[in-house]
Amino acid sequence: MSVVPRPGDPAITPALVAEHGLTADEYDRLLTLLGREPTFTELGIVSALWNEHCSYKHSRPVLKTLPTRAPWVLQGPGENAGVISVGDGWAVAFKIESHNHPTAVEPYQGAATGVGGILRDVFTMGARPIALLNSLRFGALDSPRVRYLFAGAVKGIGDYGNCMGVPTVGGEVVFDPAYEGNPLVNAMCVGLLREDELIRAEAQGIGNPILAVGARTGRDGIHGASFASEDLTEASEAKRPRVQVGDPFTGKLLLEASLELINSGHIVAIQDMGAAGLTSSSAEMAARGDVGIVIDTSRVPVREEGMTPYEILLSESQERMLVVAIRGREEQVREILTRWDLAAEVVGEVIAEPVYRVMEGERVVAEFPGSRLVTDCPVYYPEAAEDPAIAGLRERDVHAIPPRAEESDPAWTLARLLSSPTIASKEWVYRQYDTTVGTSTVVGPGGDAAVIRLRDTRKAISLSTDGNGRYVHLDPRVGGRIAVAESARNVACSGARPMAITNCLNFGNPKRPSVFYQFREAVAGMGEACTVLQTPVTGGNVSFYNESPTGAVYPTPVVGMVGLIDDVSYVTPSGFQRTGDTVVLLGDPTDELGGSEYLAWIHGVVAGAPPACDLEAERALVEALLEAIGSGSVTSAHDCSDGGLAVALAECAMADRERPHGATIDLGAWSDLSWRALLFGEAQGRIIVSTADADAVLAAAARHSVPARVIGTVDGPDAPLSVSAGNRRFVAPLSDLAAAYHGAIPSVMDRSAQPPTAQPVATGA
Amino acid sequence: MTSFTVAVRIVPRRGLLDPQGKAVADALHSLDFAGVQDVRVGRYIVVSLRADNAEAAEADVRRMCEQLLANPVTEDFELENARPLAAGATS
Amino acid sequence: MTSFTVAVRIVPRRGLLDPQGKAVADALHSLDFAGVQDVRVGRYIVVSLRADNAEAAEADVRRMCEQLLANPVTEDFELENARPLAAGATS
Amino acid sequence: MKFGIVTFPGSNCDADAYHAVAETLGEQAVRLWHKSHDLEGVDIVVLPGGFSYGDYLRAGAIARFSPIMREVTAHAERGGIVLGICNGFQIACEAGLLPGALMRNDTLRFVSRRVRLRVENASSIFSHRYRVAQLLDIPIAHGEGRYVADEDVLERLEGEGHVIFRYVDENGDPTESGNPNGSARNIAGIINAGGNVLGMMPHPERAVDPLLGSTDGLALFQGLLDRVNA
Ligand SMILES: Nc1ncnc2c1ncn2[C@@H]1O[C@H](COP(=O)(O)OP(=O)(O)O)[C@@H](O)[C@H]1O
Ligand SMILES: [Mg+2]
Repeated sequence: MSVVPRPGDPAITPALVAEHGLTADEYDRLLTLLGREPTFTELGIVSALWNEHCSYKHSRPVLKTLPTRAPWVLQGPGENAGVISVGDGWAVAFKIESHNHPTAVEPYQGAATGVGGILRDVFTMGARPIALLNSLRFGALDSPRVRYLFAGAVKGIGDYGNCMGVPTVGGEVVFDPAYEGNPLVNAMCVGLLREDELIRAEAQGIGNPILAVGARTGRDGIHGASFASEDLTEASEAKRPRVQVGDPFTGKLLLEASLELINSGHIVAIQDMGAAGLTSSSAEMAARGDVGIVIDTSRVPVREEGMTPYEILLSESQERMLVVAIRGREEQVREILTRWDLAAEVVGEVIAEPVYRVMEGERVVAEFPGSRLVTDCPVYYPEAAEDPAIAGLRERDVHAIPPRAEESDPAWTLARLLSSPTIASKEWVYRQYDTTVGTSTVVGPGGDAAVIRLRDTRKAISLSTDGNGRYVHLDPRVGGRIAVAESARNVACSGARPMAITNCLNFGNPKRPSVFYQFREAVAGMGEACTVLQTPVTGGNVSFYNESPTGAVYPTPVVGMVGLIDDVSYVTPSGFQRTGDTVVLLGDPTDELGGSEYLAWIHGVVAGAPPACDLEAERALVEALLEAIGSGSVTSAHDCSDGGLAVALAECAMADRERPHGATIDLGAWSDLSWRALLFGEAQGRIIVSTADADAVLAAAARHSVPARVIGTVDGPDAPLSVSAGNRRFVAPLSDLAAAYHGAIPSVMDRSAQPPTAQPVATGA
Repeated sequence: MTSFTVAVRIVPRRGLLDPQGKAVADALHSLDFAGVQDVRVGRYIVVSLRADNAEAAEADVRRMCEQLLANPVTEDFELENARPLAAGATS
Repeated sequence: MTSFTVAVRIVPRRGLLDPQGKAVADALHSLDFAGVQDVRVGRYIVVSLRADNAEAAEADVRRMCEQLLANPVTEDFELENARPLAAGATS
Repeated sequence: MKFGIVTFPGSNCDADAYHAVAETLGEQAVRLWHKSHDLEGVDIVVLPGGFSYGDYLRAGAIARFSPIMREVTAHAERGGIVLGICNGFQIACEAGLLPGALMRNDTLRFVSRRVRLRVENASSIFSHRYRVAQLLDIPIAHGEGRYVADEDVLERLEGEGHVIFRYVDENGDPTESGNPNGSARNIAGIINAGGNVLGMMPHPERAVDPLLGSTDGLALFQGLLDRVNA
């Protein structure tokens, strides 16, 4: 069939090509692919598919280096979500994704639609979502704009998940000026399915109908800069909203209808119309199934009049799905959707001819040969070089930084660190999330990892998200390793064996060598850690161009870890539980201070080498801890991360707000270390355990050659946290620590409403 | 200085999905209000304030809309004329 | 049958706590709008519908308010006059 | 004993209520679809939590017009038992099964946490397994849970013992700090004049399993069994 330009569409000019983000080389590639000039619609399709977000053109070769296999991995990268087996015929699907740019423009809707999208990625695998997590990065809270973004994003995340009835059970929030103009919002979803119900988004079966399901298509979020064309005048630009609005109620209907559809056996594939909407969902399903496809845009239900094929193909209206049904089952499919008050329209067909064809009624408006339109995109290997300024920062001797006068009392420093919003309690955030719906949340937010039981089994899964952008900034390879190691430690503390990760890689502009260096090194570090810890990567997301006029954000890979607990009786809390228990430290303190929250918050310094990460030691630590937990000798376990040993001890003491426990701690074994490195340094590979049977814990540690030492005892609710090392000693009343820890975020956020003043500039996705 | 009330109508911007309006329209249809074609749901804010005169009151409220009351990304707003506030009518 | 729009203002009943209004008033104060005495936040609903004439459109919308749009325990409502809808203006 | 759990399209605690009744208590339970006109002979109707029809306008406003609610109302008028939890409480108020209304929390934020309740009346069919002044730990999770009613309605509720649960602080007192949403008189749950309809914002169905931290909701369901079986 011949493709002719559609009347009214703009002519293809070099300027128009440039506005679509295609380089001259990429345009040549397109000409070669087509053997002719593209139409406007074709240019739009290619600009969307070859856009970084869909094509991974700068990241793919690097991502390929990550380990992705293990016997328990049922679905690795490449699908809507990864899937691992958890035994007994059950499987867990999970994925993390960014919505940074939309959140910077409109925090409530941006964050909400991020949650909506990740939920759909999980339930299109045939899994019922059972948990959500979110990893957030914002600028410093003293800016009203930051408070507005933070409050809006949290509310958006909460409202969407709450309405869907999926508990939001964990995550992290970090505040740092580096994220001021470009916040990061990464949402993770975890779903449960029977192994034999796993469905893949592969178009199959010549003659099978393709249906658009769910919400109508509007002009939301159509990319492609501002075109100088007849169809796209200023007036139509104004009509085109910059943000997508989420409709969680429709999202919930889609969830139920989709699971019913998958169960019914009437369909062969289903995919969310996410980024680049109908275009990418149809092209990706065609590529995976290696089949041809034809779509007729005139059959797509629209919300607005006069929408062009270009607009319909590229719209990012929310709550829509593309479904490949079995021929002849259209009515049954419609019946299921009608039951949920949703519409389904046949908009295309799987065809034998190897083409990707778009019709508008009788007219062919786009046609690409082959079925690999998505994978045939260009791939780049950008230059990578470390910014010498960062190397300089890393080499700085941070021990030379003189302590502040107030630090002569470490209780002051500790309380001050606990009031850093990054360390302080995030209750203000997670109280806005329904954490208990689904009646499976064994451990909600507040501990090291969330634990969700798997109904009808004795098992549970443990979930955590982690990533420290400051470490990665200072040393990307080490920072990448730590992100994985910390999340493994977190799930292990809850009693779980780390199983697999998903990751969200938030970086700046990859065309800058210093950024690409960070990306390549961080991924390498993550890969090393995943290999040693035997936690393969089952999927993830890359978000580049997270920059604002003040520069790139910290390179921030976020790891979403899934762990498995064989029996719920192993579930372990993070805080002290029993007066009289012995406190054991697994792992050793060091004199490392670099990259610490202590330096950043108390001294305003971001420098030094981040703590070393010995992966074999991390693995042994996890094994030793799990063995001790398995023997029933562990009352609580909490890892040391931001703020170091002193902060971790305070968290253990305060974890149960109503029943706190003081503790008497003796760190005399390390009295040769500087007081502040010992208390606030962030040496890796350490876990604080409380136990009634210290010998059993020490023996388990010894079997795995993990350093372990008794450091004190758990006291009663009115006792303070008192810590000594040799002749140095400090005593901190828990009420002071609790006031700092619990008051920090509410005291800033509850002051007044946050106005949506000046719009920021952000370019990440 | 006199007291005025200025009312503001804030509506979702055209072209943006309005899930609230959609839900209400669907409900009205199922209540047999068959003639309903479209529903948009916005906010109605009544500000009582002291100002020198009606124009000043309106100018103030316009600035409030720009700075706080309306979200420029998703909403349009419209002011109603300022009205002098009957004495003692503030709750 | 012609198309009309009828707008409805729904406001929290006097005497009921309006935490949203209070939060907005506080925020306006902190933005230095010192003259603000009181803020009430309600809903503004615009219904587009077909009806025989303006009176019928208003009567329909009044019934919608009574049945669904406003909660008599907590809210008062007020209709604006029906306006003929410009052709093709429904989104 | 047969429980009927209503599923509106946006219900999301229907499965939790079902598990509490069918698995924890081992009672017969059926799901009742919102478009259905048939209560299938159930003894007890549960209106579960969630966002019935999206609840963008007002929580529960649209749900009350659904076909199943006509049957539920008739059931209540016959003296049949109705338990409205969270969104179910909101729907029951909108439908006129209970007086008053539930408005947006005074904090303007959704609130999800464990709250402490005090049992105010232990003679209703819903609460007779508790003791008066007994303290319960039960989760809440809602954005519109601020109970309001006219002063005379509140007086009547109090005077006639229709307030069943009240939010209290850690000392067991109905103070402001113990009130998570600004409800009038710290009201967390009420019954109707007939004593056969209970509406409550807290989620007893989320407090029936020791693994999840509290079993304080169990006695409510068990209490219903005693009465209906008697
Ligand atoms: N955005 C959030 N959403 C939900 N829970 C959160 C969020 N941020 C932090 N939390 C919870 O607060 C607790 C502390 O978080 P964090 O300090 O990051 O823990 P860790 O250092 O062990 O990774 C965790 O249980 C976490 O799940
Ligand atoms: Mg931790």
